[in-house]
Amino acid sequence: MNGLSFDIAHLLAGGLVLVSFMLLYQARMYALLNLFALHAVVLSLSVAWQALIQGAPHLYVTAAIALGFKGLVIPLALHRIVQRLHIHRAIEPVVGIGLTMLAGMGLVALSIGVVLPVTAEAGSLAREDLAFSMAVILLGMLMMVSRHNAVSQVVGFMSLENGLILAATGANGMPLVVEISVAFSILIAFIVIGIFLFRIRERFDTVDLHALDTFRGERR
Amino acid sequence: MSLAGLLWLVAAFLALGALALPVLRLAAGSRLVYAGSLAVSLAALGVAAHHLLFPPGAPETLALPLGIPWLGAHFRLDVLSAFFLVVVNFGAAVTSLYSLGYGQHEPSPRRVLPFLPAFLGGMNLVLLADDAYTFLLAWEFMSVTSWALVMAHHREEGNARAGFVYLTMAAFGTLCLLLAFGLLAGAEGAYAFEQMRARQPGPGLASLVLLLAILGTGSKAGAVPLHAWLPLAHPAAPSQVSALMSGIMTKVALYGLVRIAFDLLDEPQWWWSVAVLVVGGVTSVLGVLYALMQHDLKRLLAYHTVENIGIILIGLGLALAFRAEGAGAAAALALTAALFHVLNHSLFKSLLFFGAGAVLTATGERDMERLGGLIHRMPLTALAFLVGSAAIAALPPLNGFASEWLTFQAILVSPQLTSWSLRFLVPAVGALLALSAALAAACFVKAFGITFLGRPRTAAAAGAHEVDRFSLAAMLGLGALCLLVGLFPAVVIDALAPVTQALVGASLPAQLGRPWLTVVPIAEGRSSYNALLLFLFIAFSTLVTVYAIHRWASHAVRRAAPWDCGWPDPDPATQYTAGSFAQPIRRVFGTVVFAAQERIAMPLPGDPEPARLHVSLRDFIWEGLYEGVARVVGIVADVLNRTQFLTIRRYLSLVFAVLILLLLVLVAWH
Amino acid sequence: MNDPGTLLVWSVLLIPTGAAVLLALIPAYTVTARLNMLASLLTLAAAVGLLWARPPTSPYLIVDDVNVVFIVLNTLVAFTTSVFSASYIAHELETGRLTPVSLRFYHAMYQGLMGAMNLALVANNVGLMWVAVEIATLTTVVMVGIYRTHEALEAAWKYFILGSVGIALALFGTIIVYLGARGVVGEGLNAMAWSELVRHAAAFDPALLNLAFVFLLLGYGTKVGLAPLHAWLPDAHAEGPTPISAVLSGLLLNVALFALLRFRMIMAGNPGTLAPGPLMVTMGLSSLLFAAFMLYRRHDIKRLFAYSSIEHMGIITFAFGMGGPVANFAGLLHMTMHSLTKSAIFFAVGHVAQAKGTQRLADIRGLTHTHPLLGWGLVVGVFAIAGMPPLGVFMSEFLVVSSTFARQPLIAIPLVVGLLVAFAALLLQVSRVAFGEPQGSSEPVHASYGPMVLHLGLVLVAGVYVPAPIVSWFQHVARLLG
Amino acid sequence: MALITDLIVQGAQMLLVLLLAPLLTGFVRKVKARLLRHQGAPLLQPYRDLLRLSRKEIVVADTASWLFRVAPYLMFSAIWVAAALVPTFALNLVFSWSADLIVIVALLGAARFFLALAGLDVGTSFGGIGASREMMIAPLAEPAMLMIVFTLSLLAGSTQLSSIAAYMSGPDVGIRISVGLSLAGLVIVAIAENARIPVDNPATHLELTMVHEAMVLEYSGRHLAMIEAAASLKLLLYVSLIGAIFVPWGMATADQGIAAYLVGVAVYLGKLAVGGFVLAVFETSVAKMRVFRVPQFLGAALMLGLLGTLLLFVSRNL
Repeated sequence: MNGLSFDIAHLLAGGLVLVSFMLLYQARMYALLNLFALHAVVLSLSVAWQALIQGAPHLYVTAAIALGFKGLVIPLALHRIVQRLHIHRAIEPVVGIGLTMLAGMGLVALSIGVVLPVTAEAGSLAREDLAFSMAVILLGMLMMVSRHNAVSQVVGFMSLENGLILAATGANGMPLVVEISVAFSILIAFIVIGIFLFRIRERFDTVDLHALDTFRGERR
Repeated sequence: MSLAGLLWLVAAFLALGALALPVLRLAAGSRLVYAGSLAVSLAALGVAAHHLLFPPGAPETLALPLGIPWLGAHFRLDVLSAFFLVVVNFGAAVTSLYSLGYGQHEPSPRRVLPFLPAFLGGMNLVLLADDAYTFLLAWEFMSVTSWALVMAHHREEGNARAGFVYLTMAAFGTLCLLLAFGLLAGAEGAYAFEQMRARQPGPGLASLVLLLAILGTGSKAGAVPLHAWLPLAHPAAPSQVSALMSGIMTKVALYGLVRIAFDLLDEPQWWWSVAVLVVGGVTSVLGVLYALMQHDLKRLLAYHTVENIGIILIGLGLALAFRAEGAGAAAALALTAALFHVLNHSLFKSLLFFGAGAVLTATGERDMERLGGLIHRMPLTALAFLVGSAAIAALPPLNGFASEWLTFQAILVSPQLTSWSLRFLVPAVGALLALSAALAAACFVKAFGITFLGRPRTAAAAGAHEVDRFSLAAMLGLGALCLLVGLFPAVVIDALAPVTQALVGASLPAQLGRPWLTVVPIAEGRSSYNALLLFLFIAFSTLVTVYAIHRWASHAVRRAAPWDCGWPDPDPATQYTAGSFAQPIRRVFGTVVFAAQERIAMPLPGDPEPARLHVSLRDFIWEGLYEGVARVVGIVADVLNRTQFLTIRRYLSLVFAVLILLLLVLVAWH
Repeated sequence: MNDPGTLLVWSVLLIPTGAAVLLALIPAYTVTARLNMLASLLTLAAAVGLLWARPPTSPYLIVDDVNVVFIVLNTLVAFTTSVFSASYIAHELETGRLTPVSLRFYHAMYQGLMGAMNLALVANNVGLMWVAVEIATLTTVVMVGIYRTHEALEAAWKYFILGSVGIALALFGTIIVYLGARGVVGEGLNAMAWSELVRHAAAFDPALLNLAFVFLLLGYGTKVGLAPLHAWLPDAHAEGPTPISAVLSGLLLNVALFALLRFRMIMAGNPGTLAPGPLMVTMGLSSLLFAAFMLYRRHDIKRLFAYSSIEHMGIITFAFGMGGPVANFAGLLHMTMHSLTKSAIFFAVGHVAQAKGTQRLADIRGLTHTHPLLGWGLVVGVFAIAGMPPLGVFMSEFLVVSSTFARQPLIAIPLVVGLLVAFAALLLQVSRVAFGEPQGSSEPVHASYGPMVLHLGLVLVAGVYVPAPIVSWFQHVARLLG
Repeated sequence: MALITDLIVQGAQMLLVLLLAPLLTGFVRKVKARLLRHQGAPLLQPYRDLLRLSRKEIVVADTASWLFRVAPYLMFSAIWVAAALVPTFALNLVFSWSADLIVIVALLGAARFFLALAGLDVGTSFGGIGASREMMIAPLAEPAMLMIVFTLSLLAGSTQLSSIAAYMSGPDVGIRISVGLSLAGLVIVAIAENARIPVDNPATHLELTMVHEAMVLEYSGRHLAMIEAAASLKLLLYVSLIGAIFVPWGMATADQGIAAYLVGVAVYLGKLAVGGFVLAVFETSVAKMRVFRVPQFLGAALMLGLLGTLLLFVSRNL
């Protein structure tokens, strides 16, 4: 694999991490959704690049899914939810943004530290990709646990899943990648639908998980 | 051969339990089942007795393709298990006989009959097991079936709690034994007792094993402070079951201790005996003190079981000490005393529980404060109960005294011991033993006197009637046996010789050959006891007295109201009650042991209220140990229970935290 | 398709799938209930056939000593549960908690779930296994919510969110495993075929394997319900229909744990890896102790036994974490015994809840008096699950505790404490429920006792005698687990 | 032939103790009376009492059971046998090896057991108070007694009274502190067991101070006679026990001739006289203590016994 293609792949993966950070940083709902669209686009670019350099045409499908489904459909759907459910614009984080960013830094460091001992023969690109995708995943989870608001939690989950796709495509010749990406798209669809017109709205007038959690398992 | 036969009999017990429900549809169903268990236990008794009296050279062994797959179920019949089999199956037989009559009064036979034979089978199986899995399986099976029997009258107040405490303690004991066996078996899992005998753990581990064994078997036998379940569970069960649990099952538990401490463990440490002796002494005295404070007849008897377990433990502890110091003969003496007492206690404790059951059926009362004067209405029951009381109070020439005398002899040879702490400990234990014996006498004066003597305190007591002939046969038979065993202890001692030979490599000199069947444990000049001669002597002098009196003294008898220092009061409430009888002892010992307090609520002058005496006793073991543990568990449960009520986000944070933690571990590991 | 093994394995997969489609189409619920039973029976027959005729290993499917017992177990419990479910839903329809429409859905989902679980068991490709587990999760999510009550939907939602995260983590672990294997086995299918992975495990990059195992442990551990990843489990059990609770506890947890075991074997094959033992032991102990104490404050009978499932998953994980022939054997035995016993308990509980019209423990008293068979069945089941002899769990707990104490006395202490605490809690609850002055209605409930009796009978037999072939398979697997 | 003589000697001892017991009681009373400057009843008064009682008709409470009427015979014969087993004027009596010191203590315990039951039988409060207090004193006395037995058996290597006596009269005993301690303990136990001042007052009929007397309050006529006789037998027993153990000289052995026996009897009478005198003096010089002071009194005996044992260990190993 020549240097240039490696650098580009590296660049794209790094870009994904960067966007994840921006997601973490973002405090306004609509901007968050737009950023997520950007996240998806960057992912699809990186996947497409992988398809190119690996010469694995089926990955283009994954790229297309990422672009179309997560770059367009989902953000739009979420836009409508936000409008429909009159979610107030600001997103209240659990801890301060700054602290969250700091934690994010720590997570990136952790993911690199974990991957470092992996011997190079696993393929340096794979190794870097692993580090980046793990960073994206951890950041996604961080977002899920550091936001009170259901929509932003969903966004967090989706960015997490983008990290998965990144890792999967980064692994040369991994079978079932397309199937997996499809399966995940379905999963996300379920979640979004669940939030949107399925039970949630029908029963609670807000998707803030506080309402969803009024029932905390067993009644005392 | 006889081993296979015994296993078949165990199978017969289990089958009997399984068939009980359909059989109960018949009119005489319960009689049939009890008759069946009587027959089976008699057969087992015969086989075991034959093996004990005419021991073959080597113990019989047998392996079945059951249990742990790569190990199989091992069974073994040696003299030790044979002796305990005799005890168990004799008790089973007598209980079945008693139940032929008593069982007719059972309100819910469907909750008793399926489990009783299974219980008996389980106890037999424990004694035959020769690998850890089979042993514990049978052990716990015994616990479960007896728990079911305790729960037979589940709608009565407090029985569910009794069952809960009982089975929890049983599980605790089983886990302790499980750990002990785990140590004995080692990592590669040599669970067969044969392998355990071969591979001995180091001294440190062996001591751990012994402590665990004491905990495990002690919790089943009712050694203080693990006794708390016993006075709850034994009274809760139907009386014939109480007799089995108190008289028999506790002995099976002690069998476990003997098996581990004398058979599986090879090199005993001298301080093991210290542990056993201390436990035994404390158990015996505390048990009888608790018993003295009771006024529920069956609970009193249950606490006396605790006391007798203590006495047996003292014997076992002495045997351990002598064995550790290589004094074979003395060890044999102590072990003989302990095992002899095992037999005796099974006899008179069954008898006493039968008596309590008879009283219960005749009056519907277990509370001594509401009984009295039963000797007039139930003379035979009273006679049997009197014999049992005299036996358990260790009065010569009955059997209880014979074994306690042997125990005292074992204590008196303790100067042979070289370890100083033991030399100082053993006399103290002896004093405790004497104390508990004397207190037992006091306690049974109370038990018999308040229940059977005096004037009836309630209409129920006044209207009592003698019980059926099966029950009487069982009780009187046991009473006769108490006397016979007391008169001819030499027979039992000689029967125990092979057992001690097998366990401590020595045995008492043969007794049967001596003139007048005198018992001479060590040497003529040292000590000897001849119950038969003593009995004849007393009988002779009594006859002489009676003759003389009736020859020369006046025969005039006048029946009159009691004298009572001139103020006879017809109200039976003026009699001494169980509580007032125990008052002096309560004052002497109770103030320390139970923080006993008496408060008199004296009404104001002119107030027609009667004055009231309030007595408060505290059970420090229960409050400290059991309630303490319960409190801790409750607190932890409350704290953890909060996790049931978190939000999804918090749950996710938990997952996230664990993930980060593991990744950090990974980084740290590199 | 020419050899019988392949035929059988495909039928194990296709019968449920076909049945699912069929059941979705047929409206009449009596018919569908019977059809459900029939399909499950056929699947069971096919699975039993696999005991004798195994298919050749393909990159996608495999039947070996590891999974053959669990396939049979899975289909067996599936069948008995379908029998139980038939009588259960009849009552539910009477009370109107379920509508015929939702019932169609229910049966279809039931078969779909079974198909997915069988696929997860026979999958040789770890990716395929992952997909199967995901499908199984999604189907159960839907079924947990089927009552459409407030609580049910919330339980389903909780399950769904936590499950999805678990799925994601598991997938990441799988990908890493592939990354590790790719260099050795070569790119493509083989690099995800478990049989290949195990063969070449020694050559993998240990660092990657460690990383993978961390994610897999969390991902599948969430499905297994190890504390503190367990949060979804009690509510999902309590709010869904009881047959689903039985299947969840009896099968799905096992399947997830089974997936974890597959990777455990790969780890065991590689000397350089960080021993997964300590991780699993810690997780196991935490689950055991946590669940043991949680048992005390329960008010809902189904949630009670859900927590006991967590406890037992903890014990099993602990056993595999300890490793060694004895402990591993015990773990496998415990998996089998637990799924049989726990499903039997849920059968009993389902009928009890219907008979008494409530799931509140406080409102159920004196069961052995009002409903003797149900009551005693429940008692026996609880004793079985609490490790009382002569029932099967006793043997596995005996082996685990004794072997652990001989090797690591200090680790055995918390184990024993947990067991004792859990035992006391279960005994306390069951002796309140089954004994004492009866409460609640006492009119007989038309129940199908067959499944419960069958399961408990099997457990009873296993406590005394385990068939030789099962023993040899388990011992082989125990060796593979290292 | 030897057996015949042995039996004769044994029988002689039985008769002897039976005949001497009331005399000892009478002697003690006489001495006490004299110490109090009274004239006092004649020495033979106890015999007269017994005869008079046995001639009277007996009044049995209508609530009494058969136990009430059997108990006196049982306790009397038990105590009589016990007394006959203690060496008085001769050692190695034919029946002495059928029971050692522990058995003798147990026999007395048996007698007490039945008497206490009889006290409860009629169902009056006085019987109850007596029985319960008697049963409080016994548990305190018996451990002390056992400790003493322990010390002696450590010394003599036997619990057989004959052997102990032989050892104590032998050369190798010497002066030991333990012996003194156990003597003191035994005396305390004897006082308690015989219901003497300061533990109990045999002469009183003030209900709250009495233990033994309250227990037998319902008895009359020949039953009472037997109980009285048994009481004096018990006193005799303890005195001769102390004599046999701590002043073991002058006792005949089987092989010696009739003369030795006569000497033995004479010496024995002397011992009894001394014992009775000491007891009388002691009783007149102390006051009766409250019932709940008795535990401390007997606890002292227990302590003495334990101390004797431990000191014995030490002195042996020095």
